[in-house]
Amino acid sequence: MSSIVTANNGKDIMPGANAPENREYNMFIGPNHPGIEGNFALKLTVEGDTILKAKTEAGFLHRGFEKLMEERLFIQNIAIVCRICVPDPDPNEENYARAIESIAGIEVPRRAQFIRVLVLELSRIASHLFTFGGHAGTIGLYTMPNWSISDRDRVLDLFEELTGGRVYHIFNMPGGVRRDLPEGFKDRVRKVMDYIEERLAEYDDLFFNNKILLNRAIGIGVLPQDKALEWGATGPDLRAAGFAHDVRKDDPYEVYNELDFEIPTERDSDAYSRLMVRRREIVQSINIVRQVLERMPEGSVWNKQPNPLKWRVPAGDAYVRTESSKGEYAYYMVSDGGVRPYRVHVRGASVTHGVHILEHLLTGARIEDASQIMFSLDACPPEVDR
Amino acid sequence: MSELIRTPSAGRPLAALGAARGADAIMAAIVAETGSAEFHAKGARRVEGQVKADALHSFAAAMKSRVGFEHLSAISCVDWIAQGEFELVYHFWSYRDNCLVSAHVRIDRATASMATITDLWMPASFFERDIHEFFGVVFQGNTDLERYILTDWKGPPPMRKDFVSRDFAHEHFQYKDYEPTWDEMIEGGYRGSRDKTGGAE
Amino acid sequence: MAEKELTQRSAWDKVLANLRKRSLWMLHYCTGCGAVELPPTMTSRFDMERFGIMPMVTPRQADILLITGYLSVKTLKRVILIYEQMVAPKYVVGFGSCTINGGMYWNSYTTIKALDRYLPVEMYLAGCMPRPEAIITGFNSLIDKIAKGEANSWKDYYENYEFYHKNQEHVFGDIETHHDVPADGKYFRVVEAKR
Amino acid sequence: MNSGLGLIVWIIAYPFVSFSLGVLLGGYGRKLTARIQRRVGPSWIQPFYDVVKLMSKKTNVSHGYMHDVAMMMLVGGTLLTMYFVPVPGFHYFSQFGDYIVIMYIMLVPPLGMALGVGQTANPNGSIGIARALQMLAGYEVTFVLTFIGFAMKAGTTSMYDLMMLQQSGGVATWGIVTNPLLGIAALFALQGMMNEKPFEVIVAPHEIATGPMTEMGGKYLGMMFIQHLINLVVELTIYMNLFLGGALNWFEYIVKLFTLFTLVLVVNAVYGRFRTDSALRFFWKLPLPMAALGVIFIMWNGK
Repeated sequence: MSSIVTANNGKDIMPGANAPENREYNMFIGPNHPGIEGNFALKLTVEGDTILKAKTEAGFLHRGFEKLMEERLFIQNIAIVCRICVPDPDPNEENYARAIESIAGIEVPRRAQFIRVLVLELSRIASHLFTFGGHAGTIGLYTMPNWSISDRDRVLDLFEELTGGRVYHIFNMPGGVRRDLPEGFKDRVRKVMDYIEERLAEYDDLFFNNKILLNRAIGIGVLPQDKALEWGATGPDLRAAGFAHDVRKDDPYEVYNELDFEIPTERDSDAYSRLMVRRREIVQSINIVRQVLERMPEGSVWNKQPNPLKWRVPAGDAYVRTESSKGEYAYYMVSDGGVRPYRVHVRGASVTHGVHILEHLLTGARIEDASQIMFSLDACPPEVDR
Repeated sequence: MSELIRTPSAGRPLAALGAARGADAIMAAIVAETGSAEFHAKGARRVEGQVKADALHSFAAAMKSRVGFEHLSAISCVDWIAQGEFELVYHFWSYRDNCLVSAHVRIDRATASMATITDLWMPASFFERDIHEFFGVVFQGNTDLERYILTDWKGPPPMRKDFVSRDFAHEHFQYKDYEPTWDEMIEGGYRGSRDKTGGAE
Repeated sequence: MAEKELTQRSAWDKVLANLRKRSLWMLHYCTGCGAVELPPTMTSRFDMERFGIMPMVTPRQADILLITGYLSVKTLKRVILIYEQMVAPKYVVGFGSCTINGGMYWNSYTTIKALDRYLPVEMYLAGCMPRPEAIITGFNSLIDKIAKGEANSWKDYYENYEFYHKNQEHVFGDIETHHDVPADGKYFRVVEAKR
Repeated sequence: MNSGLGLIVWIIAYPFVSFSLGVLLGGYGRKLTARIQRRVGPSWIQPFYDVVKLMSKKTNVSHGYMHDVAMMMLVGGTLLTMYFVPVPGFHYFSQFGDYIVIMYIMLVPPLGMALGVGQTANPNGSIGIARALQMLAGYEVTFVLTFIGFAMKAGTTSMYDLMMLQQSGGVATWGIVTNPLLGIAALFALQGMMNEKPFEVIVAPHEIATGPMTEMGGKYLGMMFIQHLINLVVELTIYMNLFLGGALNWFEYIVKLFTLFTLVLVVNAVYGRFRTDSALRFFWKLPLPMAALGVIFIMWNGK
């Protein structure tokens, strides 16, 4: 860029107009940003259309869950843990229940384990469908959210029948699950799975093969594999970089090691790869759900636990990990033998890619791509804020 | 059904990392590389042990480069107020062994100072900032410890055990005219005003 | 006062209210987890646009400020700024139990417990979280209120600004907003009307 | 009808007629988009409710003199354009100004918008305006080129004469049939002119919060809505008069108007938005060479 110069003696009419500090300006995206899964702000330093520096700002959704859990009984916390990640609540319940089971040595009936896997996978499908809608929204394709989010409602209807709640299920209890499957539920699940499988083909036509998406998402927000490992990416974002790590395979919990499924990976690690990993995961999840329905044994679904108001968990600690739809989701729980947890640390799946990786990927990107990069990482701000 | 534009590609084969080791082999490797002998297996895929506070940085560096634990899963902090200590727990995950090593570090609660490991793992900077914000532990060498979540916070670090959330809420927020009392009836009860040793400042 | 105002409505006001109720734009500012039930409400299955309700992105364009759930102190500050930027008549809808009495965060150190102490609330939707059907029913009752000319809570903010401002200062210590609220009240002839 | 009392009635009634048409078009657009998205959609005259609502708001926010004047430039410029575009039964002003005049006047609303939004000092608005002016370089060049080609062939720049020429021989003399290259290139340009997807990056609610409209509320936004609705009619009519043979009666006019708008909307519903640079690249790669080729073709044949 040449500086602004007059004919008069070659003097600047606007001295310093082209100094870096005057060419840059600050731009804020958020916190009222349409389409993110929660409030989250980006402070961008921009020159022209290019982002020079990005800083995330979180905390708009902070409720102090870790503190609240310390002030409540073990049984009460079951109702609040699911609120930590809104679009994909079940890994929280799973983690919380499994942490207690691991400390106290509680057995879980096999049927309950299968039902947990069923719920987790349905939740993953619902969460990914939600993400597709959001990602399509960032490129302005508003037909896709209308389709995928109302298809997600079919999964939510299943949840409502099984657990009584559409979004929050409060279903996993230490020692099993709260209710057995209702009459004829398996058939209805199969029907919904068939429906979603059919719809995926329509999504391909509308969205995944859409010329505009290919134009905008390929080559955007590239996170090379070595950087992904160094910066601590997990879950689909790591698999999109071609690194096949999945907690369900590598640190198996419940009955995942008995089930037959693949870990989809991609090579290019751009926004499109991350989207496609999620699209393929839906196919795998449908496959897992079908296997679970087929192999589910009969039996009880809950090993009865003592009086919940006086329920003590022996002293000890446990670190449990779950593969959520966003990545590695972990709880570190410490009990001192009382009626309340002594400490629960929630390691949200988005704490790495929602904060530092996002900041790195946004640097040098264009404003138009900022929200798409953010969405392709599928960061969930409530997990960061807790 | 239309074909997808891009076909799936094979990921990095896990075999390239080398054969997975069992818990015993890992503990042997830790002893050989770091000299910390106080590690024991705790269930499948879990190893835990104690590390001295001043040895943590070199321990972590050895874990990352030589023992092969390349993923820092989390850093947790526990406030043991009765003993006057903070316990920092570093969770390392190995993609090669599929095993988690938890290193427990005890530091003094009054000084609350610890060496940073952000130079080894970038994700540590989020966890350290978080612990600084919620426990008040200062990580020496971490340049980015400014407020992140509690930007306008004026009280003491909220996750310390002597901070009682309910008392703070009563002081700062306006409630409706009614309030639940069930929690005074159960065992342990409401730990707030009755046992107000530290309380909200 | 409300009754007197109702009887004084002219025919023009009534026609206007009946047209206005057909178009309500909601600020797409999602403060809490209730926001997750909004996409289903907006999209094909429940289709909010049937009633002329649309999400809008900036406060200047919006009529409804939907507080979808708990409000942390950090968010409350933004919400107050947003509310004052909105163009009257404007309606605050408290969504979910957390806005009514703190809900399950009743002892949390960062969330406020009663929204109507800080902003004039037109209507509450109870539940944790309200289902899309409940949201649509709630909006329909708001539409009825507007048609009847009863949705006047926004005037309350100008009339009782001292009360709201005092409570806001209690949380933040000191709060500075970009709008001179008493002057706006005079401009709208809300403050005189009370006298 | 183009003299005396009839003329005065037309001049007074025309803004209302095109506003009503705009409301119907806008409502139809939202309903059609909703149907594609498998929704019920809003009322057929939803834009009317929106405008009434916006105009009845108590607006106390003004960002200054230019902010207010900009609204007049917006609506005034669009109304002026409207008078010069012939519709069935009214082409009085066409004799005073041809398409070149229309082209000039059509630049007034974007200019007014740029000045007004500039005064709101909102970076989102400024970015939106910057994008709008960049996009202008994409579609405006293409559209003008197609017009030049068309006018060269017909030997006139008057929109009314061009329309009558096309009306002379039925469908076979329509611009899009005689000059398909120009017609199709102009169709792309029309999509950009109307800010419909894939050329909708100007308002992009996801990153710049509806760009130019960010700081507009109440009556300001109401004015923008009125301008938008009238502009819908004006832009579609211009394309219609140039390439679809215009219309001599209102039935034909409305059928063509809605058909053309349907085409625009269907494309709008199934595509996302291009980035500014991709949009320009697209315009300069496909429609612009297409238009240039069409012009060369006409020059070749004409002489």
